[in-house]
Amino acid sequence: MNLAMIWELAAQALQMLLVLALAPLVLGVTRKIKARLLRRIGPPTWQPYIDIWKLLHKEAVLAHNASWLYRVTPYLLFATTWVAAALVPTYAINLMFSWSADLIAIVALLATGRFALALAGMDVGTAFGGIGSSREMMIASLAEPAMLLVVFSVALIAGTTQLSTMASIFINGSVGLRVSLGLALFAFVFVAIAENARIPVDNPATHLELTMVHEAMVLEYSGRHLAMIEAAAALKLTLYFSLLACLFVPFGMATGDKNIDSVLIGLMTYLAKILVLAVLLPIGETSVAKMRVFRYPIFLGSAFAAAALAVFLLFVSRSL
Amino acid sequence: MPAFVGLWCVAALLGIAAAGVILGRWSWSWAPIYFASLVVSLAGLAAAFWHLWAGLPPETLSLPVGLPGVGSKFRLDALAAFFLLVANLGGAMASLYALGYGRHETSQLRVLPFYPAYLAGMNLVVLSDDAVSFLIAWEFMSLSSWALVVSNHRAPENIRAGYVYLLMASIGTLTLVLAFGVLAGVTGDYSFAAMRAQHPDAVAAGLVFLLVLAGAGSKAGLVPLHIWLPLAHPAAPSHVSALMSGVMTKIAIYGFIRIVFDLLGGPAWWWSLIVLGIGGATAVLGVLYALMQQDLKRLLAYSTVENIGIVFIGLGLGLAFRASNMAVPAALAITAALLHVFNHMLFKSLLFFGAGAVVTATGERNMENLGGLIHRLPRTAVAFLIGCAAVSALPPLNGFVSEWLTFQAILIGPELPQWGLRFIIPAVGAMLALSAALAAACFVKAYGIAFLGRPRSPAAEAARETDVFSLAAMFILAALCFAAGILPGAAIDFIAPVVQGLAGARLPVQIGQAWTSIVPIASSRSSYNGLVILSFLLASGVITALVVHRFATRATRRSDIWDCGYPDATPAAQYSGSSFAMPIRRVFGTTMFHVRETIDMPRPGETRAGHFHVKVTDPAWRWFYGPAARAVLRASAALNWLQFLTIRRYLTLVFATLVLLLMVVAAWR
Amino acid sequence: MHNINFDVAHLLAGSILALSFVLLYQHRITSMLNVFALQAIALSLSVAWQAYIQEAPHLLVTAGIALAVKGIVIPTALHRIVRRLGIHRQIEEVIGAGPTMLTGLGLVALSILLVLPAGQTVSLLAREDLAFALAVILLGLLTMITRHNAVTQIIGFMSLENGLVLAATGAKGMPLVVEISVAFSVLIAFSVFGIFVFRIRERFDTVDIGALDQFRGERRDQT
Amino acid sequence: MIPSLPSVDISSIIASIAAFWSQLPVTPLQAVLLVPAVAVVLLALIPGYRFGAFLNVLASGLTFFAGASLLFNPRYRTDILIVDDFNVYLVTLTTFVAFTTSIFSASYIGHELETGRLTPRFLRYYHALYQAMIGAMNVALVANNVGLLWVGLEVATLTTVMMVGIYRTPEAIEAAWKYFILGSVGIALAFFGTILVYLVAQEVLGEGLQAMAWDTMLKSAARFDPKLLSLAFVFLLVGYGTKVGLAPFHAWLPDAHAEGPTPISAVLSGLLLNVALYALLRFKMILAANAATINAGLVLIVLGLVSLIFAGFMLYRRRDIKRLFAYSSIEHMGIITFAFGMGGALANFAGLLHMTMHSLTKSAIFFAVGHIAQVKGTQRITEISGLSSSHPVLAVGLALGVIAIAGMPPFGLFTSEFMLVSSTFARQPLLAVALVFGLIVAFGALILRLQDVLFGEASGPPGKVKATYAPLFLHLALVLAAGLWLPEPVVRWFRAVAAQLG
Repeated sequence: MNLAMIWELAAQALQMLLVLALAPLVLGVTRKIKARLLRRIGPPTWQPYIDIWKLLHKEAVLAHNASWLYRVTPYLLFATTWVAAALVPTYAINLMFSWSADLIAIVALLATGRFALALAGMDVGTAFGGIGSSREMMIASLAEPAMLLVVFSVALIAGTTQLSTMASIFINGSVGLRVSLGLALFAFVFVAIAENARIPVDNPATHLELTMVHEAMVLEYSGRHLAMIEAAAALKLTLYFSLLACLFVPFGMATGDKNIDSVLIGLMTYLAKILVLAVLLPIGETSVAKMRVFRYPIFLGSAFAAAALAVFLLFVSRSL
Repeated sequence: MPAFVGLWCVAALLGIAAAGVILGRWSWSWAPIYFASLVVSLAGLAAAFWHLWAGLPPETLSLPVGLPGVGSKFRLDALAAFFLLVANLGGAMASLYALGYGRHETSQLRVLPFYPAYLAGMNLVVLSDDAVSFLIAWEFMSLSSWALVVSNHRAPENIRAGYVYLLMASIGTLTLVLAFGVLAGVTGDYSFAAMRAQHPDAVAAGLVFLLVLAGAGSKAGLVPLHIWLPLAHPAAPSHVSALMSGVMTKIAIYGFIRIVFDLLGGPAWWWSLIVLGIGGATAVLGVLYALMQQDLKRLLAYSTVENIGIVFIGLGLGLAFRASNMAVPAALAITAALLHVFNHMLFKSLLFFGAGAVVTATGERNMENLGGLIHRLPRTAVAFLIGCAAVSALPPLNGFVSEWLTFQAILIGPELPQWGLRFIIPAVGAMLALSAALAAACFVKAYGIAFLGRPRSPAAEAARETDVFSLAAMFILAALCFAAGILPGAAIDFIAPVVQGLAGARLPVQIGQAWTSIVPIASSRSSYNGLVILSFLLASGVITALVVHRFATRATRRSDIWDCGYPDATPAAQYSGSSFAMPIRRVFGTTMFHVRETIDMPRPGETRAGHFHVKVTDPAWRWFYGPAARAVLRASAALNWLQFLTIRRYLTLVFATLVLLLMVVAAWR
Repeated sequence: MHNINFDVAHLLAGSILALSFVLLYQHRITSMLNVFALQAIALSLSVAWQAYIQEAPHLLVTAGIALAVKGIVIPTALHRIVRRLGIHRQIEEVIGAGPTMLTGLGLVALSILLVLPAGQTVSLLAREDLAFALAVILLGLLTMITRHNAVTQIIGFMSLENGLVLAATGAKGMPLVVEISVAFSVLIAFSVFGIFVFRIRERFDTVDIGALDQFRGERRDQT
Repeated sequence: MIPSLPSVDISSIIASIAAFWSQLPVTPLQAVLLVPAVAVVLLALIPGYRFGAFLNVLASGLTFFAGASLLFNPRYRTDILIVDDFNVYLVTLTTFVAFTTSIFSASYIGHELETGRLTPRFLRYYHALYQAMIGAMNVALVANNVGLLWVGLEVATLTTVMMVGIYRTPEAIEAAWKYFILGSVGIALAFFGTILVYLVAQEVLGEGLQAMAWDTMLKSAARFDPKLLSLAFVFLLVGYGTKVGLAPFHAWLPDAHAEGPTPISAVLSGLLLNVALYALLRFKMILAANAATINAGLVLIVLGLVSLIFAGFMLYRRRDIKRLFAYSSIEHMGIITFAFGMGGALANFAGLLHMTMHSLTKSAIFFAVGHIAQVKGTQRITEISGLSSSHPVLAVGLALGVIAIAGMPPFGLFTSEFMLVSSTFARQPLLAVALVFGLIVAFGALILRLQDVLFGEASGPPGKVKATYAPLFLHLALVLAAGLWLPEPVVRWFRAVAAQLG
């Protein structure tokens, strides 16, 4: 247990805590910007922290026939999302456990969380939970392949599925601009919107039964369980932001040995990227309208097609 | 020596079958029979395990029976040992399960003699080393399982299932006979050794490949030869269903690997094109079929079709890489395929056991009448949930590992020279991703409808937890699912000799890797560590929970569900299986499955109930088998008048033929 | 080899063939029986002639059998049966006389085409006989399939056997076993025919095969 | 460490049997022909049916012993009789099946008397005719003189005609009538063919018996006139082919099987068809020895395929269970004919094996069907169901028989079909595809009907089977054993004969 190792552990721990601490803020920023765009004052930026804190201290109300699965799911969801988020390089690459899961595994981890949540949605046996789960799984069954194809395209460019290696390869600029990268980015954005239940796929603010997906699943949740789920949602959004940052604008990350200044630079740039994205998202959301449930296939199908095209291009020629 | 152990196991199982004939009339007979099968299967398991573990050389044995001049030869090499291990592990678990489950069988005489015979047949297929013994064992397997499928002979659908099954099985066998005919040549030396020695020319080899793909594929359940599978597997008693889905399809895959990879010599690249295409189609279609089902066991059977597709994707990649002499990628692909074979045996057996427990507890296979079983069958529910997560390829369980390895193999695809493969491999990758996602949806449906929610029928209301033997079998399998998920490196190293034999190379040794993570090619390329993931999940989850409970509140209140102001809605108001599958059916199914939804809504004022019917038809039936069956019947009807002619007309037939032959003679030069 | 032997043999064989043609277009059972009797007599003559030219006295036995059984016994017996059963005399033929005759001619041509070009190993006389015998056999078969009535079928079959005997006696020095078998087969044929006609009568009161056909094991309505 | 099989000491058995026969006034060959002849006379005289049945069994048993001991006697030939590799095993097979069938019929006809379908008077004819048929078939088998071969076959045919009509129901008489008309036309044509063969032979071999002896013909077949020989073969093909039941000469076969007594159905399918095919093959060998003749193999292949596929389709519409299996006999005769048409060591071997296995299996199936028809009181398949619940043992017997006849392992028919299909595919892929098509069609029909009969709710009266199962399961055991292991002498014979058949 020498010093270097402790330092490594610290770096890894820093990343875990960083994403956890940052997640509600990201959510707050997007809400604030959105409110502003809608000519509202909007809640304060740190409102999510307060919400989660409040929920954590409320008693949890459970349906009579809620099973153990219903109570475990929030923590499982939170854990999977958190671990996944912590495995995405944020401010530095080659962290201690970066090798323990590659991009495919991260996507699969999110799928695990979704699996659990969809089951929980069906546990108490209401119609809403069923609607939410079934729609969630339908969206996932379309979004996950698209996401995996995005993974393929970037992995084929980088010749690896390890995020750290990818980032380092992209950083040193040898890759350059590529058609396939553009397509992959396009597809990735669509998938991210769908996975995070944002407009136009879903509206995180609504509780209108017919349109909601994610909110319908968690309709029965309350108290600390709801807090866990909210936190997980925020973490997921953060995860996708940092994933986008890591894959497409990896610049500024600490690549070499992690001394103070490189880490600081990494942190600064990371925060900057995340905030920019948190501003861009509501702008996009306010400029489009929510779409009907059975329009999703077209929406995600386009993402799927774009990613597939990217992969095809890469299979056909390595230089596109 | 293990080869002889294997043969003795076969002999012992046949003996047990004979005992089953004698004992079957007594009600207690299931216990000794299944116990004996369990013991023998464990012995076979030990033999196979030892052979692989000690890395013994192939050993052969020939008995002076079977085809005159050829005799019957038996051989145990690494490949055979691996599949022997799969078969006997599945057999042992099924026997253990049946120690409890077998009690519920109404007519033991229809099951007990055939169950050990079925196990014996599967063992013998793997051991046999000449065409005739292989086919005899192969068909013996089919026959005994047919007897088990029709064991509940009063249900007409079982009889139909048995018929379709036996017909497809014998068609498959005949195609294999043709394949062996080419391999043996005109001289007709039907021993595998001779076939291995002589390499047929390109055309003959391609022909053999196609025939074997059809023959073994029909038994494995490749689309469009899968139709018998979802009929037959659910019809059998559940421990037999588990064997059919978990083991027999693997035996079929063994046949494919044995002939195509071992006997046939170097493959041509277009073979992999076909295998990949069919494998991908099978994976996607299989899981889509599964999503449409309301019958729990049929859903599981269709999911078997999907997983067979995944295995064949791996094998196709292996063929592609071998054709281009890329040994290490081939090793990766084949490792993925074999691991998935093993994993699927684990979780599919587990799931069928769970389904069997549900059926015995409720007497219902239709999910629409289940629900809330997580409260009535708590232990079964845990095991079944693990199975569902594993089959949905979720980390940190074992299903994910093999699919992850397959993805890794796909990502090496661009290095292949052939354009055709470069186009199809990404498509197959997309199909694989799609099937994985759909599988998750499918098993959310299966578990959510059957185990969660509120009971939809009195039977489900009154369900009781199953017996200890069944639970033991299920939990052993669940534990193995976890083990194979978090320590895949050991498994990869364990099957390395098999892969070495098939691909000519092996993956780097995994045991040495840091933190027991698996590194297929190079650590810079890709790596995965189930153990660390699991520990991270456990740590973060548990810590969070503790923190929340300690520093926030742990207060909990039970209350009614939010009912929109309409209190005590009936359980029927829950989401049903078909409504759960509806969005996906809309997206994928409407054209492909010829889905017909008929809604019968009473007009305002009418008091009768409204009805909603969904009819999903398997396109294979619609486009392929239905027409074929109709054609045969039409032909027989068209020929039938020949039974009703007058004697004079028959004489005219004879006369005409005679004159025709005379003309032939007159014209003969 | 244009000698008297050949010519007579040729004449007799030809007359048998001609008679089976006559048999072919008869319309009444009685007349058919008479024609058949004539054919049997011609046959016995030709067999006797063969016995003479082959110096094979045992053939005379065959001639005797043919004359007695086929020329006299069977026709009279069949006459009686016909009378006893009171079968309607008129026979509805399946196809008209014209096409039947044409088919017959075609068959004769075919048999000649088949036998005559045979290699020179077989003597001309044997080949001539063979051609005629073949033609008679085919014509007998044709007679059987162009009649609805059981008795006429029997007659057709008999004339077919006449062809057999013609061929058998044409083959030089065929061991006795053959004649025995011929007689034997004729005997069996007749006895069994008798049994059957009798039984059929006691069952159906008719010998028209059309009546038999409705007793097919599986009827149309069953399928 | 190969586990050694129980090795029987053949030589000692041969010695003991030879010693036994040396004490008797007759040779086995004479016994094979004489025992039935004597039995015919005795049975025609004995009134009581029980004793008659016993005597029938006894005579058949003696004949079987004589035939079996022919195996170990030296080969034998005169211009009249011959015992060679080809017919010796057929003699054994025929006498064996005749023996087991006589046992079956002994326990079967009792029931027929009770139900009044037969009267003791007819039973006397029945037993006498049975022996006559056996004797005639033995004559046909051991005949070297082609004329004698013909006589034997015809006597056998005519006796079976009598037995088919023995119930005297309208259907039975109609079937017998059809059988008789078609059969006797076959007789005539085959006889004409025989005359032609003699005519051809005597030009080369000179007049007299040697010109009708098959083996002498075979020796000098190369010098025969090819044109007339082909002509002769055509007539023999149509004539004997009618008895083999090849489509389109098959018409008599289904009804004769369906309407006659079941033992006769068993013997028809199991033996008579074989003997007729044997006769055909003798002549095919002569043709094969003469290069300039028509290609007999091709003709056989065509006829075989036609019969196979035609019968396969006809199986689907059958309502009468005995007629169903009669059509399956047509199908299998087609397979066998196809095999001999293909020729070559493997295919001929397969054909011979298939001949043996089919006669054993099909007679076993008819035994089972006879029991079923008696306990269920009907032959209509639609009225028979749930056999596996009402009569499990019988159901197992039928199931094993049908599975074997459908060509599934581990039964002997699978071995032969395997050799045939695979070797054909290696030589003539398209023919093999056609063959496989026919096999699959037939398989589908047989299994469909099997399931109809076995499963579902039990139909009919729950009566017990009084007759013995021994012949049924003895045959099945033999077929199973042959599927797993063929004794060396049998293989040697088959190889020799396959070589002869060319």
